[in-house]
Order: sequence, then structure tokens, then C-alpha cells
Amino acid sequence: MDYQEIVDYINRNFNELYSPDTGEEQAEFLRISPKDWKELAYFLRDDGNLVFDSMMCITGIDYGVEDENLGVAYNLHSMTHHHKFEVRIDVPKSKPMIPSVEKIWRIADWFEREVYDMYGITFEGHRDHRRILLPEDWEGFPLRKDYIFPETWHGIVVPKIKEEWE
Amino acid sequence: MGIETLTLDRSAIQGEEMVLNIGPQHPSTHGVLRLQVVTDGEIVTKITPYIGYLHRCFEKHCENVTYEQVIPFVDRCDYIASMNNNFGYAVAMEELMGIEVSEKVHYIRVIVAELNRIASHLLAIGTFGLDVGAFTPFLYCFRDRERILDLFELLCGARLLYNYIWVGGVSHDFPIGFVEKVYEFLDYFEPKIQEYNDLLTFNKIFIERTADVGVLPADVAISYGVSGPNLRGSGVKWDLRKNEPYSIYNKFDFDIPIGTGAMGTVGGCWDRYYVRIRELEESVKITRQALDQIPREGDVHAALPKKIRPPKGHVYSRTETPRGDLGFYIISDGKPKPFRLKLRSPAFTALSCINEIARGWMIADVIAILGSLDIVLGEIDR
Amino acid sequence: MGADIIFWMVVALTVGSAFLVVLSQNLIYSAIALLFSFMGVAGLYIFMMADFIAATQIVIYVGGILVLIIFGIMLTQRIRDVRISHTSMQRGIGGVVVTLIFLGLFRMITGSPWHFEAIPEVEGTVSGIGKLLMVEYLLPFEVTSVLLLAALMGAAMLSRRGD
Amino acid sequence: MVDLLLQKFSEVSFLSGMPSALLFVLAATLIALPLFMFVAVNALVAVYAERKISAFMQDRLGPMGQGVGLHAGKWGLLQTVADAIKLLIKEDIIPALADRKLFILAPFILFVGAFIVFVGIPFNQHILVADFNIGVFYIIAMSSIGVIGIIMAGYSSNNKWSLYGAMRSAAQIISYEIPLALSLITVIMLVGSLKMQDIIIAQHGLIWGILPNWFIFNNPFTFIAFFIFFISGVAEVNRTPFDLPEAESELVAGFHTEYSGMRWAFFFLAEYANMFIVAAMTSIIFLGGWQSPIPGFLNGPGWGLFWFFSKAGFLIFVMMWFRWTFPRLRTDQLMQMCWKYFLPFSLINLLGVGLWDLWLN
Repeated sequence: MDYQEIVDYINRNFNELYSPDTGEEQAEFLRISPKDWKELAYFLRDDGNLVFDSMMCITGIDYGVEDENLGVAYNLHSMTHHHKFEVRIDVPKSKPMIPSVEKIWRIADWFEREVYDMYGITFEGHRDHRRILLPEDWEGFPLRKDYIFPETWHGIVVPKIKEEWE
Repeated sequence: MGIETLTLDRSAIQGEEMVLNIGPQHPSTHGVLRLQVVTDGEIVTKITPYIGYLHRCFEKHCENVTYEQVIPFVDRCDYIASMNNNFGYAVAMEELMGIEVSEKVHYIRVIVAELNRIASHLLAIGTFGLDVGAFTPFLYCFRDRERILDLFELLCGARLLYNYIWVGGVSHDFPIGFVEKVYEFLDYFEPKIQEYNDLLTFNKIFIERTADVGVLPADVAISYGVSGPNLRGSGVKWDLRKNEPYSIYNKFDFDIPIGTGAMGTVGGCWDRYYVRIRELEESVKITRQALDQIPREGDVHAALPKKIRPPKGHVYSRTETPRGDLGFYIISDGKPKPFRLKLRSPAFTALSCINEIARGWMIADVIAILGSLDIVLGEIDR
Repeated sequence: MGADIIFWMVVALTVGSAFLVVLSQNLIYSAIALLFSFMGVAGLYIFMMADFIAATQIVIYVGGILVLIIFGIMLTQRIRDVRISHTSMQRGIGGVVVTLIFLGLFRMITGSPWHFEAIPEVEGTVSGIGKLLMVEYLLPFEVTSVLLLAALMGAAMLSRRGD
Repeated sequence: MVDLLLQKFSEVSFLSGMPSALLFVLAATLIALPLFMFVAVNALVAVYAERKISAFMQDRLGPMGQGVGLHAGKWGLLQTVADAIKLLIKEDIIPALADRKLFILAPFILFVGAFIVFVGIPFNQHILVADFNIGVFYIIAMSSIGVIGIIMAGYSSNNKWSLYGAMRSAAQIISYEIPLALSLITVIMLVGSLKMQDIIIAQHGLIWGILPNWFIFNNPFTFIAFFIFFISGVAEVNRTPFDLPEAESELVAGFHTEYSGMRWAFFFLAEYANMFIVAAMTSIIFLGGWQSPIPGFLNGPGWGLFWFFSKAGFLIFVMMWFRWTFPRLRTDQLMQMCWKYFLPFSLINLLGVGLWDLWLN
């Protein structure tokens, strides 16, 4: 199935709940709200016509300093039917909470930890919700656009980056 | 009163569990990785991997440099197979920008990528042998890998981090006589595969140590997003070069080797290892075909954009590196710097299943399983 | 004369390390001191021209039993802290008992009418021991081996995990 | 040999006035010193051989140098000398939390365990420090001291890797001692003596007119016993594929992880001394020791040395060959091999040799 067929199929099963994104990007993804995610995730994985058994990638996105939302993109792939799909969930920066799909796709375990590590998005229901790449006591979430680079870490001074070639 | 009344309270004689840190400084973690291992005697009951010791926030770097400048950073992710990483980035960018590169560039890319795949698999095979205690195969592999690095040095001056495949082309055309040199190498290399088989693959001790150990069933592998030779070792016939052909891989005739369980259960360490050995043969096959067909004329710089400024939009593209599916999720906002660049690393997903498959084995097996997954920490930590 | 000095050195080694075994607060130290004590005993056997017994002493006690003792200590104690220690309890009563036994033994040794004779030049004890074991004491030898076999099987059964 | 020296001393006038205890110590030292030198030189030569053999097996050159000067000498001959000097002058590190006394004592016990065995090894017809009545048994007994040193080293380092190494080695060495001794008994049954020289002399002559009458060729059971003995010997000295106690890819370096400099060098000396002992024992017991393969051909004491060292050297080469060819076994496989294959086979061997001997004699 191609993108449009998948969207139609999902809509048929979810009472036209989701409408394709019509933003400025000619996007080929489905933008949904966090509360629907878990149900949809099970559907995506278990439905016989979709069988998205492989989670290719989970990407955290910060839409910019002015934008009030953080986004998470889920790239799915079906090893059985050889089709792909992307789901995107936006959450407000004030309360970034998304249900975890770590039990549905096991790899989401580490991917979600990475997104949390870099963007501070909390994944509810994750059984091992810790930072993964950064130290446990790291402050801030580095991939956010408003991240301020620390000058010291545990008393170690971070050398300043030279702006131009010298 | 029979003998049945004699019971033993086993909980009273069970010893305490011991927590052992394998790494960050350990000879067999293939980088700076820490595995916190809970052991009961020699049996490992739980493994918690701690990664990030090499973390340099590659993705943040990328947001601060232009698209061209990302390529050297990509090199440094999977430093064992830089060509393949360059390739993956170039494919993603070309998809985002809609660039069509010339036939010759495609062939050059395939040749260098397959050569680098051979080099990377040689390293994986050698270090895996080292992990189970065989020292000599390691040096045999390095002897042959050296020749590939010499070829790359001739090609672009670098031996490890090439910065060779650019968006829209490659940095240099093949130097004079390079094609012949690659032919020469392939003729030299092909018989050597048999040497590895004789020395390591079919060694009884090696089979005892690796077959049936760390079995990764196909469904678990897919759920964990394991890809590349590790997935194929579990018996899943999945190779992006064949199933989602990018570049010109659809022009070549080659097989996808999968784990068959010839020496034990499908998906054991031996299967993962043997898939790599067989892939060496396939890569040689592909390279030979590419060398036969490569057009002699053509400009490798023709499609290079003057300035890389992709249109607004996003792309998720993946290619097959020696370690598996390398994905790039790139969001462009129309500026010369990436708005967001995410690298989906195959080694990252491979390592995440270590607790699942290595639990219940002995310490020596954990080392073997880790070696069979062929991880590169530069890519995991990014 | 030369042999005498060496004899006393071996005695000192045996008794000294035996004292260390008893008095050391550290269980591992006691075990290691036991090594030297065993070696000393083996040396004493050599002075008694019992070379086979001396070698047996080392094989069985040093190579086998002592290793098992240390193995046991390392397995059963908490591995984390190296300082495995034990304290001697009830030193008073123990001292009295030990002194009494020592006095008794001392009296016996000094009181017994030892009769001395020159050491015969034995050409090895091995064949003698072998003949005795295989001819005269065959039954006890075999019974012992069956007993040991039973012990071995029992240990194997106990250490088997699950059922 | 000590008695011989004492006798010689009594003939020298200025020594006769000295107390006999002093003379005894003097005689013992005079014998021990060359033996010690031999152990050290053996290690130097073996290390060089190991480097070169591994290099040739791995398609590389190994230590090389041109001329004298500050290179490693012709063909890298000075490499091990340089190594030895480095080890001697290296900083001696004792971890802060290590058990100091045991930590210091361990390498010496290990080394003494290896060194003391040399007393019973006949190098040729005459060079044998003491021909004990219990010769072979003495060697088996003394070689079991070393394991205590390994356990002490592993325990005192206060390092979990070392502890694992020590535990593995204790289990391994105790287990493999059994098939080792049982295969030895097959030969002892045939000879009827524990004396080393008796065992060697019993292998004089030819069988069927072609093969030397060595015990390896004596009968099918001793032929199997030879392999069990040699492989168990390799396991006893922790060489690949049985190098689990020091498996560098798993246990970093096992029981000697925390050792450095001269202390570590003692482990090294002991390892190579033990290798030589296993090779020497195998060649004495199964390959006729100092006897020439053809009776009466090149048979003098000098040639005795030559034959002994070439047989032992060949077996050492085989051990190195093992090391650079095989992967490592796992603990349970190692134990399985010992208890499930070697032990029953050596017991059957024992029975077989007994029956064979009864039948033929």
C-alpha cells in the first residue's frame, strides 16, 4: 500500500479521526495527538493489512525557539508487505508527554530514551526511563533549539569554539 | 521415612550475585562501552549496557554546519565503513534535493562501498575471532584489509575517514590504473576467503563456542530493529540493496546470504558470523560486475550543486551499510544548514538487544555475542 | 649436623605456620599459612625416609584439600570485601584445654621409653606401600574407595541445580 | 648431585673446616643457581621463539632489526633482552586496596612451584639433580603447588577479573591433574618404577625393528595416554586453548591483571618454566627422554642433551602452534572435556594397559 491508501485504511478503521497533514510541507505523514497514539500503534502493528512490525526510526524534532511544540516522528516499515509509513506527534513544550510504545516495538525502548535525552520528552509507561547517551546528571536537553551550552561540567571548563579559521 | 524426606533448602546455599563492569576499559567491548553485568557464578543474569562514552552530539553539530560540512562528521560515525556512511548521506540528500547523478558516479560509489564493506566485514570477522580467543585470524584479516585501505589511500588520500562521496558526485575520479588495481585485489582476495574458513569458520572449537550461542530469533530481531548481517543471520532474507534498491544496485546479480542454522540453531553467533563471510563473496561479485560495466568516460563533478540549499521538506532514507540499515532523517527549512538531521544507527539497534539474547549465558559467551553483533561505538554514541 | 639444622628449620616452619593458622585473624592468611605447615610436615616425612608419603602429603593436602579450602572461603564469603576475618572466641577456656592436652602429650613424649636404632638404608618405600595396599590391606583399600565414590556422587547430587 | 658435591667439598682442604650445614647450603646453591639461570634463559628463548613462531604463522615478520646498535639486534634477537630489562626497571605497582602480603608472596609461590620441579628432571644420562625414588610422583606433587600461587594472586588483587581467573584456574588445574596422573600411571605400570632414569632406560631399543621402543609406540593404550597426557599438560599450564584463567578477551588478563614489572615477570617465568616442564615430562615419559631414536646412534651424554632438548623443544613448538591456531574453550566445555572424555578414557587406558601387560608377560 502506498501512503494515501494507508491513510484511507486507517481512517476507515478509526471513523475518519485523522486527516492528512496539509501544512506547508507536502508532507507524507500522519499527524496525530498523543492520546490516540497507543491505540493506533497497536493497530498499525497488528492489523493484517498493515503489519508494521519494524520501527525504523524515532526522531525528536524541535520546531524552533518561537514554536511552542516539540515533535516526534515515527518511521515505520512492514517487513511483510514492504510498505512504509510515518506518524508524527506534536506535544507542547510546557508538558511534553507521549505514551510509550516500548512494549509494542522493542527498539522503541532505546529510541525513546534517546529522544528523552535530547529533547526532554517524557514517554509515559516506559519501563526504563533514563538518559541514554548523556550522563545521568546532565542538565538541559541539548538538541532543543534554545539549549544554552554549559561553560563547565563538574568543574571542567569547556573550551570555547573558535568562530573562524585562524 | 524414605529418602524423599531429605530435602535441601537451596536458597540457603545460593551464593550472592556479583555485579561486574565489563568496560569502559576492556579489550573486547569494541570501543568505549560499559556493560554492567550481574553474574551468578559464571552465568550472566542481567546485562545493562551503558553507552555514550563517545557521545559528541553529532546531530547538534550538524545543525550548526552546512550540508557539505556534514560529510566529515558522517565519516566519523561509523569509522570502520566511512564510504558506506558517506554513501547513505549522499543518497538521502540527493533524494531530498532531487539530484540525479551520472552513471559513472553510481558505479564509483558502488565499487568503493562494496570494497569498504569487505574491509568492514574483515574487521568484524577478525575481532570476533579475537573475542573467542583466536588471535591469528585477526591478523590475517588485517593483512587483507590493509590492501583495501591502500586502495582507498590511492583513491582519496585517506585511509580511514575518506570524505569521498559527496552530495551529487564524488570528490575525485578514479586515478589511472585504479580499476586494474581493484581487479588485482579481487583476484588476490577471493581465495583468501577459503583461508578464513579453514582457519576459523569450521574449527571445531569455534563452532562449539559460537553455534547455538546467543540465539536471536527472527521476530525478536525485527522487533528490536536489528538489521544487516545480524538480521540475515536470523534467517530473514532482507537486504536493502535487493529489497529497496538504491543507486544502481538493481543492475547487479548477487545473493542475500542468510543464516541457515548449518551448525546449530538459526540466529546463533555462528550464523551471524558466517553471513558476513558469505557477504564477502557477494561483495566481491558485485564489485567485479561494477568494474566490468563502469563507463570509462564521464565527469564525476557534473551534478555537484554549487550551493546545497535543499527545498523545504523532509526525507527519511536508508541504505545498507556493513552493519545494517543506516537511516537519515533530514528536515530542511530551505537554509544552507540542516534544520534537523537524525542518524539512525544500525549498531545502536543491534546493541539494544544484548540483554535479550545474552542473558543466561556465561561471561565468555557475552563477549562472543557482543563480538558477533559487530558494533561500532562511534556510531552508537554519535 | 647439617641435617640437624635443616631438620630444626623444617620443624620451625611447621610449628610456626601452624601457630599462624590458629592465631591469624584473616581466614585467607590462615589458609595460606596452612600451606607452609603442610610443606613442613612433608619435610618431616622426608626426614623419616617416607618419601612417598611426603609427596602424597603435598599432592593431597596442598594440591587438593588446601585449594578446596581456599575455594570454599572465596565462594562462601562475600566477595566484595577482601578482608575476610574471623575472631577467636572463648580464648580462656580454649587456652586451658589446649594447655592440658599439650601437657599430656608432653608427658607422654618425655615419659615413653623410646628405643632408638640406626635408620636402615631403605631403597624406597614405594614398592612396599604398593604391596601392602594391594595384598595385605586390599579390603580396607577397596572399601575406602567405595566410600569416596559414594561421597563424590553425593556431592554431585547436592550441587545439581533444580531437579 | 648434592651428595656428589659434598663429597667433592670434603676433598678440598680449605672447605673441610667449615660446618657441614654451611657446606650443604653452598652445594645446594651451586646447583640451584645454574638451574635458575636455565629457567630464566628458557623463558627468554621461549619468548623469542613464541614471537617469531607466531609471526611466521600470522604472515608477518615479528621482531626485526638491522645490525647491532639501538635496534632489536639481528633478526630481533635482542628483543627479549630489551623486554627483560624493561620488566626489571618498570615501576612496581601494588593496588591500594590489594592484600599486600599475599600480593607480594603470590608470584614467588607460583615460581617456586615451577622451579622446584626442575630438581627431578633428567636432562641427559648424568645431569639430574636428584634421581628420587618417587621421581615422577615428586614432579606431579610439586607442580600442584603453583595453583596456590595463582589463587593467591587472584584473590589478593582485589579485582573481580582476577578472582574469576583464580577460580577458573583452580577448578581447571585440579580437574586436569586427574587424567594427567592416570595417563602417567599407565607408563609406570609398564616400567614398575617411579624413577625418571628407569623410565627412560625402559624405553631403550626398537620394536618391530623399526620404531624406537618409546612408550608412545609401545601399545595402543599408551599411544592414547600420550595424547591425554600432553593435552592435560597444556591445560595444566593454562595455554591456549585452555587459557581461561588469563583469557585476555574475557577476563582482561585474569589472575595477573593487577601485576606489573618484575612481579609480572615472575608469572611469565613460571609460565614458560611450566611449559618446559610439560614438554620435558612428555618427552621423558613417552618419547624416550634423552635416548636417541636409533639405539646406539649419537648416544653420548652431549647427544643426550641434544635429543632431550629437541624433543622438548618440538613439544613446546606444538604448544605454540596450538596457541596461534585455536580459539579458546568455554569453562563448561573445558570441564566437560576433562570429566566426560579424558577421565573415562584414561581409566579404560589403565585397564587396557594392565591387561596388555598381563597378556604379553
